[in-house]
Amino acid sequence: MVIAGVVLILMILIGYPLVRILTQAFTVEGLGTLQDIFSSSANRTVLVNTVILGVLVGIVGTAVGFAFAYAQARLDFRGKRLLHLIALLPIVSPPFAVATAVITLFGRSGLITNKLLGQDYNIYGLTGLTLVLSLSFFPVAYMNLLGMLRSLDPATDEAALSLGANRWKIFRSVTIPMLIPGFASCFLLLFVEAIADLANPLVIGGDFTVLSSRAYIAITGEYDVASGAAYSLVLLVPGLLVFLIQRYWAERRSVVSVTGKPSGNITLLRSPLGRVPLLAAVFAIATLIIAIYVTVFVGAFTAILGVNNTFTLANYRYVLSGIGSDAMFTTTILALIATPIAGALGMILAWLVVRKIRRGRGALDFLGMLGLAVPGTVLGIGYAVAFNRPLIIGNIQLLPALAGGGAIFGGALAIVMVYVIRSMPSGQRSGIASLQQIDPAIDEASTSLGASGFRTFWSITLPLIRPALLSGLTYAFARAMTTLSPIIFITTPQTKIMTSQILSEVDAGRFGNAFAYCTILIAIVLGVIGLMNLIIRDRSAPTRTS
Amino acid sequence: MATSLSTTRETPRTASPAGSLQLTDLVKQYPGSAGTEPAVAGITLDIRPGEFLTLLGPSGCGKTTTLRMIAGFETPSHGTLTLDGEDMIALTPDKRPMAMVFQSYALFPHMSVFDNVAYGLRLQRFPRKRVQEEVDFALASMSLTKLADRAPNQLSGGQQQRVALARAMVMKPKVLLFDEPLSNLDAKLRVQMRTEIRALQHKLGITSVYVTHDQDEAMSLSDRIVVMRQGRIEQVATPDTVYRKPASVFVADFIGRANFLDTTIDTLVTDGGGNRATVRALGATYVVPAHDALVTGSPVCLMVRPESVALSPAPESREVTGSYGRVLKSVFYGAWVEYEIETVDGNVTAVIHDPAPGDILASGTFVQVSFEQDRAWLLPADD
Amino acid sequence: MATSLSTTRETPRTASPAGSLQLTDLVKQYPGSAGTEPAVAGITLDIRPGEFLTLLGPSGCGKTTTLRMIAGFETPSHGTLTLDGEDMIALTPDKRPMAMVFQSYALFPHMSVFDNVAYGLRLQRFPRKRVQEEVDFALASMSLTKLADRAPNQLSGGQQQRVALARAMVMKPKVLLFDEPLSNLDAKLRVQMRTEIRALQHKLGITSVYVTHDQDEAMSLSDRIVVMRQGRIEQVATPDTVYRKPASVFVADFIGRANFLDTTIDTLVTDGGGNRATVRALGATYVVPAHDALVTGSPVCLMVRPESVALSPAPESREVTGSYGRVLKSVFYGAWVEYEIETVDGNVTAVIHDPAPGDILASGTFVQVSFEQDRAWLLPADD
Amino acid sequence: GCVVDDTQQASADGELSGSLTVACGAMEDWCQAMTTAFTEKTGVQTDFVRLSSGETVARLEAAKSSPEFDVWHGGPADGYGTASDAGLLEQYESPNAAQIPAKYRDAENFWTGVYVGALGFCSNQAKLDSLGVDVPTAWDDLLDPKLAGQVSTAHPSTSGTAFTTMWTQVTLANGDEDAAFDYMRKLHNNVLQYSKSGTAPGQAAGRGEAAVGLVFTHDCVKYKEAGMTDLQVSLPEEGTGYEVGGVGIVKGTQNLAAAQAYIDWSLTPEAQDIGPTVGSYQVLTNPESVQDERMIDLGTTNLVDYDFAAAAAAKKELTTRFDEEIAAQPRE
Ligand SMILES: Nc1ncnc2c1ncn2[C@@H]1O[C@H](COP(=O)(O)OP(=O)(O)OP(=O)(O)O)[C@@H](O)[C@H]1O
Ligand SMILES: Nc1ncnc2c1ncn2[C@@H]1O[C@H](COP(=O)(O)OP(=O)(O)OP(=O)(O)O)[C@@H](O)[C@H]1O
Ligand SMILES: [Mg+2]
Ligand SMILES: [Mg+2]
Repeated sequence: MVIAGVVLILMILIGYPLVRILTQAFTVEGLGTLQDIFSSSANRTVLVNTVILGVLVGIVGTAVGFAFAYAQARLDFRGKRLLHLIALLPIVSPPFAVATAVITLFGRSGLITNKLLGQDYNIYGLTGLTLVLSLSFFPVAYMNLLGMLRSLDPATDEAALSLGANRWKIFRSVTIPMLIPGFASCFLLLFVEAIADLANPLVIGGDFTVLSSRAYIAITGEYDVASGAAYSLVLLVPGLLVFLIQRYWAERRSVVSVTGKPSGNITLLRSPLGRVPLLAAVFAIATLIIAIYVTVFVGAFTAILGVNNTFTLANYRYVLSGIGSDAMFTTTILALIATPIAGALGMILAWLVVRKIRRGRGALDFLGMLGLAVPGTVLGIGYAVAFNRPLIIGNIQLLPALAGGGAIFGGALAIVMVYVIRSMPSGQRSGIASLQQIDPAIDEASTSLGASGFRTFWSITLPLIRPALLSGLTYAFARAMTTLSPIIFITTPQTKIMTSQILSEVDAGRFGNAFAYCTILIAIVLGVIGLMNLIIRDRSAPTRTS
Repeated sequence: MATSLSTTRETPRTASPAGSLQLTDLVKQYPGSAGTEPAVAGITLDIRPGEFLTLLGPSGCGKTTTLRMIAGFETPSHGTLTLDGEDMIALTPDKRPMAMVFQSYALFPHMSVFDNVAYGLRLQRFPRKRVQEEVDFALASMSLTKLADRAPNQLSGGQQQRVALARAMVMKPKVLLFDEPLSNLDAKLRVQMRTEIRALQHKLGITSVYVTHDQDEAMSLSDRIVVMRQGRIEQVATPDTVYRKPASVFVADFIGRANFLDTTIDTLVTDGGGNRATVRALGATYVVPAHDALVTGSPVCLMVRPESVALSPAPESREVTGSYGRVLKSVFYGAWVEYEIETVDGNVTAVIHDPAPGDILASGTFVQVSFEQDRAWLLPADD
Repeated sequence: MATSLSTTRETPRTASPAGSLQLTDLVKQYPGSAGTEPAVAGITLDIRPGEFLTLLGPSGCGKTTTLRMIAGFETPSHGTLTLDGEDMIALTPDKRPMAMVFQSYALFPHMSVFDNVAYGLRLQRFPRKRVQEEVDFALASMSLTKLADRAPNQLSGGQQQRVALARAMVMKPKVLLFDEPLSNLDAKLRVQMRTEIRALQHKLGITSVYVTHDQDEAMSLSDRIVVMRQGRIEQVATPDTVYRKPASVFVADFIGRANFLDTTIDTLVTDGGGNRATVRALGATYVVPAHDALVTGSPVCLMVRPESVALSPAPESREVTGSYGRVLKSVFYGAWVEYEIETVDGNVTAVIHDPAPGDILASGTFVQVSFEQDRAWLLPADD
Repeated sequence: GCVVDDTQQASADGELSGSLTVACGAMEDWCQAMTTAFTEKTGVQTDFVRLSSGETVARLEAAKSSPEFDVWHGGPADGYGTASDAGLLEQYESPNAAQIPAKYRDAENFWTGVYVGALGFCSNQAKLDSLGVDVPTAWDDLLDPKLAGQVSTAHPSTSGTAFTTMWTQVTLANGDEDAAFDYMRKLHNNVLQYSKSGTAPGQAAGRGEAAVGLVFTHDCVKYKEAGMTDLQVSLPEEGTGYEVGGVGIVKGTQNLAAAQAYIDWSLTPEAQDIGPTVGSYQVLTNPESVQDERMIDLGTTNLVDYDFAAAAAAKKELTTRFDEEIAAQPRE
């Protein structure tokens, strides 16, 4: 029952629209493009660029995430808590904000590169993209690796120590190898996020074209939806590959034994030889993050930061009145509706994948992840194609029109659906990870006391995976609020969305307004996350098994 | 109260009399292990109402699998399972009037002790007052009253175990299932909890199926013991019979410790109390009780428990011949000494209880070795 | 070979003779627990080269903390620690010539069995051939040769434990430290591994400090036992002394089982072998060995081990008076029967070994209760 | 409500009713001002969604059978061309269309021009000063070696603006594509990078990332107004290309009468004069509308004879060739 329900929901949310759009890849134009991708050198370059970018962001983001996680888990220093918050800050990165701030700071006439250092540095292209994407996505790696580092049995370190290994040797021969599955899964997650991203390649990509921006161009610049679909289909290949490898690693993850009886506690790294370089690196990156967000903040109080630095409140006045406040309100409401649905769906999906089904769990898991792996542009058009009309089979109307101005709720439903499907996968992943740590006997105990499957999930499982739920919700909300590319194709006059307002402000060159929107967006997200933390507080500090 | 009870939606699963459980030719072949031996390869058992039955056997012999089939967490590949004549296999675990106590306790970490115990009753939609009463009673009988508001992680191992017990027992199920509930406790606590479980089960008279691989536990708790090996039953009998008259060398070896001496039957007599056979062992002739399946002249195994071995002084510097043996090793355990003795029939272990302080024999000492013939047992040699 | 050895960068930590370890007034107060009792509250011990010393005590008494201070994982708040006269406290754990075996084994999950065992030797930059030889030898002596290429998660618990042992022993450290290395194993395996550890330690003669809360384990393994309680030492003595002549009621109770009868000393005689006192108990007068610290007239505790209690038939339907008692409960354990007997001095536990099949006394039976006076022990009453 | 109701009709008596949804291809403020003005004038509730041409075509295509828009207003005419080829637009000859010069109208009346934007040079005066270069006034001025890495333009296959640049070269070379590519190849050496969006070069110049951006002049004025005060607009004397912003009716609209009224209105000076008041300085197509000083003067501007149909037909081939022969080549 539950399984059928979830599969049906997923089919509606992602399966149906994707099929509708991807079949276009098999029309004449689409097939032509598919052929082109492998035969024309320009298109091959795009494919290679995409893979290069994915790999680079995967490596850099994972490395940065690991540096932060290692410092957090194994070092003792002042400002640890603050560093944790800074590392989580980029979870809220509105489209354009980070990229534009980076250009303002490090562009050819950037405040730092040019005004401060006198360099004529070209940030556009692969360098800038890697920087921006790594900074935007590393918090995912950070959270995952921090969790893994903390769950490693300290006794393993101590065993190595007692056999005469020094800290550096332990790091190299014990810590790193044991985390390899974690590195792999972070790398792959970042890889998918990086290659599916659109806004950043548009702003800071320069000449460097990747598949997602190519698909966008095909649709919006060449009026060729079929080719866009074809590019996206190709984009799914690395995504799928990534997923398969990830599953392969996940199976082997059992290597990291989270023993029930950890002995002793982690010995913190004290030697300055290790501490100093690591802390220096971590703080440098933290400073960079701060600089970027401060730029956004300060930018909101100037006409165009870096060009015209006069202080002004006009931006906020503009943003908070009329269209601006409408968009703010609508976006927040829709995101607030989508977040719990995404969170719950993610948890239920995780539960099904880990606990309920044996056969086909991989397929279900993948279906859930698709929302992240498909470029937003294609997803958006898929929604437009699939949901602009009522779904009528025979004479029975199965679904009313969900998207577009003529749809119910002015098309807001489709936007909520897109928010859900795009922000669910993160919760799904953290749910799966944390469920795997909980002894299945706890579920069985509940069943044996007479609770039905759903009852068990509701009153036992869900409270136990509260931290995962919380991080899933946090990420879901942040992502919903910052989603842009699929939204473009389903906004209606009734649903003004902040991100598309930001886009039009950037287009109009009114960077002050764009930044003002971004700061407000960041403030809303942080505020809601804070509230969520208060509401869903860990009351009983549950232990994993009892 | 009576009216409020009748408003509960399902038939309450609690307050049932003890059930009688029939397992007929139960088989479990795990998916993906086709071709290999099934985990449980045909178990037929008739468990009487109120009986305390223990499944005992080495790791991997299928105890947990059997128990989980009874509970409904695994579906049998073959065979039937009935409770008081009613088919159980069609029911999902939450519909079976059984409760299980898990090896890992499986307490709900986010609920207080009280809520843990009340969980099942609340699912039954018992009125609030009734829940309070039943839980209070269960907690009191487990000496947990003072801990009612604690979270499980604020309890010691033994206390957690008692909460797990209370949570299952408060349901007054027809059948209680235990999967190695004591194996996570330390020795001292294990013994204490054992006594408590036995007392409670006696008091409530609930049919119980208990899984363990600890022989002491099985011996002290059970009405009957089922000794399992590779998915099959080797013997079902009372603790006394299993210890004294094991059905096979495997059982003899698994339950307690035993010396096995190879020998052959000279003569075999059957009287009212069972077979008796004349055999030669340790340089002497003994008349010992024998297994039913034996016939004269067949190669047999003579089982002698270490505590039935008697040692008496022997003249110094003898050889190991006839009934004379040499002490190879002695270990003092406080209440007893354990000797390893070289004899003509191989090494023999002897346990001498409550040794006098100066009496412990040094390695190399020669002794005369004999045993009480009524306490020995003749078995078919293992294949 | 000799030349290649001299190229190693650090002094090899292996192949050292057994070390002698001095703990002087070691104290550990965990940070954040100021104001409360320290976890270890002043331990002074002199551990002899090649000795097998066991730290025994209830949960939370500070055993692990003491061991971890020796290993260097915790810094003592106070006190000194020397190995063969050399101060250890200044050295980090990797510089101390010790190796530790962990309760959770702490095998490196990403390395094969061979690589796990070779890890320490490779850190010493032993030549490849030497590593191969040493590891092969260590694996062979633990019967692990065939498993050399397996990953740790492909091994059974007992095998993992042996790898952990091999990994520590191959270092030939001056001191081996064990933290409840057997507590994760099941009963049968635990006994088997115990024997292996003892044999190996004997063969290599490495000074060993072993932490456990299993009395049997401590008794069968140790040269001396340190009984700890709340961070302090209660008694340090051989297993025999700890069992027969415990220094306190706490030790008597913790090591094995004991009946304690309240009484007072009538007369007290000191001869060469120690004190002897005349006391009344169970309706009779006994002359029993007594603790040094006792004086005439002081309230004392008479310890009688259950296996020293003797039961003899009593006329039917008597009352519980004088030396007569009534059986409250009997439990059959195969090799022995355990009785709970009501007496004038309270309930007494008696263990009768190797009972004849028909001999087990039913509850309610009256018996005459006595004990062997040489096996009893008189102790100061606990405060 | 499972009953599909399609009875909504405009009342026949000329009195307008119902509502309109506009797909608006210009700037947010412009769209807002236009629709508000129309609502005020006619009482027809008019809303808009701001979309680029490509997005509009994609959405119209996706919702062909039950269109969510009634009118498409603003955005370059090539998008309208694509849409009418795909059968997404409704033919309508507005009575007011006669006022609009024929070259700014579709021959088949699928769309009509509402504004014209000319391609120009958007230079950063400060940057030029530091490089010692004068404001460019001819296409060849852009080839000055001093401007190496200082010219910003978009990629022709991603941006209509950049494609206009390219087709302008073809037109200036009298249809000789090789000659046009010759110019583009030389320009390539001075190009910083080919951005994705057509307006980005203006921003790059405004920020000083580049000295000259190739954009429509009204975009440059817009950025200057937004605060990039160093910007300077100039036009190539050889002649320049231009875009026409269109308006058209979406096929299948539920409110044809109101949509037609909207088209009629959008072609009046009254409607077109709203543009400059909200920061849009395209040249207006109705000759009677007011000429703002920040608009370029079509009278003095040398516009090439831009053949939109030929441009659209050659687009695929030219952009592919550009991709391979120019964009992928290293710079000298
Ligand atoms: N889910 C499973 N899939 C495949 N084989 C399984 C599964 N669970 C158990 N087995 C196999 O079935 C056999 C019986 O397992 P079971 O858990 O019943 O043993 P057990 O007697 O409870 O052992 P233990 O004392 O170690 O708990 C074992 O060989 C085991 O490897
Ligand atoms: N890191 C710590 N911080 C504070 N207190 C601690 C810490 N580790 C142990 N303790 C406390 O110190 C005391 C001694 O702990 P220790 O681990 O040495 O006990 P143990 O004798 O090994 O017990 P067990 O048999 O349960 O392992 C306990 O009261 C414990 O709660
Ligand atoms: Mg089991
Ligand atoms: Mg400990």
